[in-house]
Amino acid sequence: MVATYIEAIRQGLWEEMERDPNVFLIGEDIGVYGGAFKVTAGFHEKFGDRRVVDTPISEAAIAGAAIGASLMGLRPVAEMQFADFITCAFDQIVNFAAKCRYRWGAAVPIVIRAPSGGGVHGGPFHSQNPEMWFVRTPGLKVVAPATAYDAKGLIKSAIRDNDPVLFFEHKGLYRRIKEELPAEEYCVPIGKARVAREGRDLSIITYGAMVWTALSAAEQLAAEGIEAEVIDLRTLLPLDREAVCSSVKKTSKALLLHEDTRTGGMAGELAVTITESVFDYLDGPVVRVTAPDTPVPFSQTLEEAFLPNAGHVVEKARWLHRY
Amino acid sequence: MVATYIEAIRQGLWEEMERDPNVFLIGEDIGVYGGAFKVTAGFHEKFGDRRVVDTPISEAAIAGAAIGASLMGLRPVAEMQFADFITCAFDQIVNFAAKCRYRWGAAVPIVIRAPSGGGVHGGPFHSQNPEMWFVRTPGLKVVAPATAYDAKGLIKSAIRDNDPVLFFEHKGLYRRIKEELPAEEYCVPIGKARVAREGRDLSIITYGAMVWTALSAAEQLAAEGIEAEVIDLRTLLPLDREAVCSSVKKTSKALLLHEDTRTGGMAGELAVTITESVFDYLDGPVVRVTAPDTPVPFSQTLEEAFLPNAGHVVEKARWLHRY
Amino acid sequence: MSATETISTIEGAGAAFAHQSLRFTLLMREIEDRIERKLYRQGKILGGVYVGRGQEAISVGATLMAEPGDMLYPSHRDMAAFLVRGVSPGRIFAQYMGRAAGLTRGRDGNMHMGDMNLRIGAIISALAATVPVAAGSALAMKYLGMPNVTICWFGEGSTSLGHWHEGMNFASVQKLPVVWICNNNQYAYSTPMSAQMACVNVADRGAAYGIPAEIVDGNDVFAVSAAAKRAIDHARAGNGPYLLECKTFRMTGHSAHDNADYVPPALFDEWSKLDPITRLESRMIAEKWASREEIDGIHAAIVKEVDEAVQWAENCPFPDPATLLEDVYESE
Amino acid sequence: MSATETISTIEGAGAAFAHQSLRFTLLMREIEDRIERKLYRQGKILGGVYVGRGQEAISVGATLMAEPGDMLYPSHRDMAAFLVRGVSPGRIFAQYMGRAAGLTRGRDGNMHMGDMNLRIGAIISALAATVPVAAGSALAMKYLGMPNVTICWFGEGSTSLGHWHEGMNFASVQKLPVVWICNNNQYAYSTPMSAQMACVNVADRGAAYGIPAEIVDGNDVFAVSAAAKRAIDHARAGNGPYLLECKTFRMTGHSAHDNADYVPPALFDEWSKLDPITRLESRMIAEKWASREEIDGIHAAIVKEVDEAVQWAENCPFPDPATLLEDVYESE
Ligand SMILES: Cc1ncc(C[n+]2csc(CCOP(=O)(O)OP(=O)(O)O)c2C)c(N)n1
Ligand SMILES: Cc1ncc(C[n+]2csc(CCOP(=O)(O)OP(=O)(O)O)c2C)c(N)n1
Ligand SMILES: [Mg+2]
Ligand SMILES: [Mg+2]
Repeated sequence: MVATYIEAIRQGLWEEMERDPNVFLIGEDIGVYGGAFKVTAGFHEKFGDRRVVDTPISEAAIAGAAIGASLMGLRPVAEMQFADFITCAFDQIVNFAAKCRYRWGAAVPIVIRAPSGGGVHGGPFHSQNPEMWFVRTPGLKVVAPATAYDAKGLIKSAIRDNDPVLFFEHKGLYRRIKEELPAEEYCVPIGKARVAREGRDLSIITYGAMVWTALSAAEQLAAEGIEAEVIDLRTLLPLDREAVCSSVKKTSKALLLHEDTRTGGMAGELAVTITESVFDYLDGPVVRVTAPDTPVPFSQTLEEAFLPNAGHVVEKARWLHRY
Repeated sequence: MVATYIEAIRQGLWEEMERDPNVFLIGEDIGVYGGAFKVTAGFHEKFGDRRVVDTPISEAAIAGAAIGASLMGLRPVAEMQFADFITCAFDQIVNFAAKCRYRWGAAVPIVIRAPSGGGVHGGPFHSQNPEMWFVRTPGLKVVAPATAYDAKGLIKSAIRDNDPVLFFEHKGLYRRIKEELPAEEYCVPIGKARVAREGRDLSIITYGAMVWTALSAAEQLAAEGIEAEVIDLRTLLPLDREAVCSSVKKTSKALLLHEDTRTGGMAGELAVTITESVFDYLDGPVVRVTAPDTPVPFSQTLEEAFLPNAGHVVEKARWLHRY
Repeated sequence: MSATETISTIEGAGAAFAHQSLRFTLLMREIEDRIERKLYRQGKILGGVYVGRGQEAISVGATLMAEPGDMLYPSHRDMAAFLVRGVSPGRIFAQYMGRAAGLTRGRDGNMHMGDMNLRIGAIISALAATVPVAAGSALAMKYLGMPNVTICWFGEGSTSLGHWHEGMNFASVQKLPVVWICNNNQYAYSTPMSAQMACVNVADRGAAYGIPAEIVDGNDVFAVSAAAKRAIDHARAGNGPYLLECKTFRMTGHSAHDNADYVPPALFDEWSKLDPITRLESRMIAEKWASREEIDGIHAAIVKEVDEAVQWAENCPFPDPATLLEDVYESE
Repeated sequence: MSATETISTIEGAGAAFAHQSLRFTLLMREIEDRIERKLYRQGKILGGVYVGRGQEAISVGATLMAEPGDMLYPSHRDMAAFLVRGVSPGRIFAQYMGRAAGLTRGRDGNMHMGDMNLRIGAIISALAATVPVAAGSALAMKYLGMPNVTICWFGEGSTSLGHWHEGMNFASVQKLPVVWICNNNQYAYSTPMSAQMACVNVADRGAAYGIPAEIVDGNDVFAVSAAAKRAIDHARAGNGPYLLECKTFRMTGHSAHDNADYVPPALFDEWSKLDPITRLESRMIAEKWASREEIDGIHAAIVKEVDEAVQWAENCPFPDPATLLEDVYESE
């Protein structure tokens, strides 16, 4: 059946709740209302108050309660209404959840779902890409699917994972993309990147909504005879360094792309990974296309200028190809 | 007069409080007690309750109150008892303070002092280096002095700055280093790196306590005929990309060093800056020496293995020099 | 310190006050109706729309009691605070339409706006984050010896947040001149009071901070203004914070895309009888402060004013993309 | 719901309980004295040292009332929770000395320890962060139909944190089986109660959450255990959370390097007369549950036990640096 990105997440959650009675959902307005984006619409009807826990507006309590429940063996899936509000639960996530196993051997198998990303005129607080606050925190896993297939397969893996997983679902993709999903059950492993498009001339390494931007740039480039390989990281932590390096080994050129702002973004970690490991294969500078270093602006003219687009990628790729 | 790093910070705070009646201090146990590290010892006696505000244990309220007071024209200097607790004030800093000017033109001239860093057997919650949570947040400035001279000059600049500044003071340096400070008043500009040691063979780019590690490694390397240049970033945001690139242009080799954990650390931003801008000058891979991706362990044997030391730097530098 | 008595006095009453209140409650109602029911549906509004229909008396009644030097931190349902302080309807429409003439020049949307020249602080989305910030502004007033107070509004749902608690506690320990106003509209998005807290009134929380707390009829602009005056006087006199819980009801969905089907329809019926504008008008007529005709005339004038404001805003340009990178930091 | 009466009953009393209480209060006192006054000064302890001298009755009295399946989240001054659950003194010394045999294998220090097999959760440094976590464990108990409760301790200073508020509120709204115990030792580092909150008792905050709250004499192990029993029964019966404020005093500085010169000396004098161990012993002698000689024998045995434990811990190896990278994530 054809499913949108949001429907794929719903399916993944639903299947896991049916499979494992210890899986439950916790968050604001996720019950009768079905969540701000309706990801959990229908879950309360099916699974009831016990397994779909509506909370007060208390992100720290949501994350903390998820941690405490997970210590007792449950598998909570917490929803942040918008990824931006994860800052209110920050201490619980980066200090409590991330460090339990290392400190005292306690597993914290929680998932925190966070609708992130821009392009929806959400402004500075409904559009952020907060992944790097977590990628730099050992003990967490960070997942950011680009496709419906991966969204479903990764939410299922995240729920089964025995460590805390941040699941950044791009709200701009929710209803924008769809694809045929397998009828049979499947999971997508955490920590494995995917070659979204093969190419020999340069590697565009990206994740989330920018995978689509990269693919559309690659189409345009192909028309000019430039074959770009597109790597969809899928998981940001642990990073699939091997996939990154093996693509760069092949193409000798790396263009790093993210919707997140520039300084301190994922491009840095990718660049240092590449220069450390496959420097000798490089046939040109490692470059990046990113949003600029500003808050995410609200108005369409500004947000359009803010978000990286296929044109930017094509231009940079051409330059890199000529290099 | 010779001053330790901690004394230098005290002096800077004291001078600014004497200079500008709108500067005040806010934090936990900073009044009569003088602060957990005694940075503000004697301030309450001199400046009184009004200008040295002892708070309940409420990091979010400390940061929030600083913001609100700064909107009215004051210049608050907030203390986090340990940098690790800044996670409790996270939303206020990254969402409120960082975005006010961009959104509605309101200046938020606050300083948040945060004693960070390890080497003191502080364990997972009294040793962290939280700078990257902020370096990736446009709207903030992030400062991390390595010397007593810079600590004093930068805290003064931070207080005079009209934007929010995170001031990471390395607690391991507080009483470990001292130097003669000028008798006359001075500031150190935010956003300017410093060549801590000149060299022609490779650039070691670092900041905070690791500047001393780099310098001691450079001594050892010099004995072997390898002349390392040491760049002390001093400010992490805005990053002095020019200083970084001009050193690498000269030496053609870059070794990035930080006490912070590896993935998502400052080395990434430095690496991508270098490959983007001066790739053609590079004569070897950009490499990094960092702490590994774990929480900061408590016990001495583990923490010693965790922290980067001069030996690690020397070894990597030799390898890079031979490259 | 009483957390239980409902107060409805005629303090602050009088024809002039009533006329002012009518103007601003009507103006807010008309602007928000236009935004939610027309412009939003026409696709002319960017982002989410949250209105304060039925709650207008709270921002009007309290702001009218404040001095111009008092600092305001309105919530997302307190538009009248801006109107009373003189922000033109046109600029508010421009704000909602993402135009350069909006208070945030297109950088942020809807009620996320402020202007330090008018002493109004802009909320961020994270609820209750302004509570410690408001405490800080009040601290500055005390520090600087200003004869002013800070007023900070929030919904009942926002009291669940840690920021709220920390700010309330800090302000009270420091005895800061701040007035806390809870718009208790009984829902937080889809969440009713009973799923938000296990106490009956938000005012029951005052004692936890040693803060005097009052329950106020939030749909009666006279009751609100009288209570606000007491609270402001208390704070201005150096007695520390004061908490007003204004009972009201959210007469819409949470936002323009929410049909509120989780709210029992009877509640809307019940509360529509308590509409603050209708009540104000009846009182004005009963007190002979205005005739029905006069009031109709005021309505018509406001419709016209809002028509013109919409038109003005629609003609405003969008922000120039070349400004994208400006003002992240102070420019040299 | 009463937030004001002080309770000191003899429920839970009896010779066996008294003997147990004596053992664990004494053992905690002796271990902590050894750590703070001897090993720390000898440089054998790593990191900071925070002790519960004078507060032992609280962790002892409450933990003795709990079932083995009940989940405990002790604060940094509740060492006896570990002792009652069977953690050996030797492993606690190893923990403080950063040895591999410590509960956290040298990865964390002092009271930052836990063991899910014993149903004890490890605090993180950030105060009150365990409050929402404890609520989550209680949620799991309800979810799984377990006949258990969660007990969570915190200092009065920790109630200022947002996490505390969010956890209290959430647990109460969800009617979770959790007992909150405040060790009100009247100081938070250098900060006295009066600069921490503007209410008189922490128990005054119960009403803000609709949680029954009691003030307890925290230096009377009988009072603590009786109140803990009531609270646990209440929670176990499905009536939701219960808050106990145990009034006590911190008979040391905040940590081993703090001489507490900001505390008026008279307070130490006053409270030393209320020492929980002395009071317990007097009661035991008065009730003829033990003779002075017997008690002296117990003291001597504990000193010996602790001597041996210190020796054992000192002989334990430090963690192998080769293990540094292990257990950040689950290994395959
Ligand atoms: C920290 C945080 N969590 C969630 C949200 C999403 N959200 C926006 S408004 C709202 C409901 C607010 O309820 P209340 O405080 O009662 O104010 P009301 O909207 O009823 O006026 C929610 C949950 C948010 N803005 N901030
Ligand atoms: C969030 C946070 N801020 C500051 C600290 C530093 N700190 C450690 S213990 C303490 C005092 C705690 O007081 P209280 O809660 O009363 O417990 P007590 O130590 O008195 O038992 C402080 C401020 C901390 N651990 N966490
Ligand atoms: Mg509400
Ligand atoms: Mg205390």
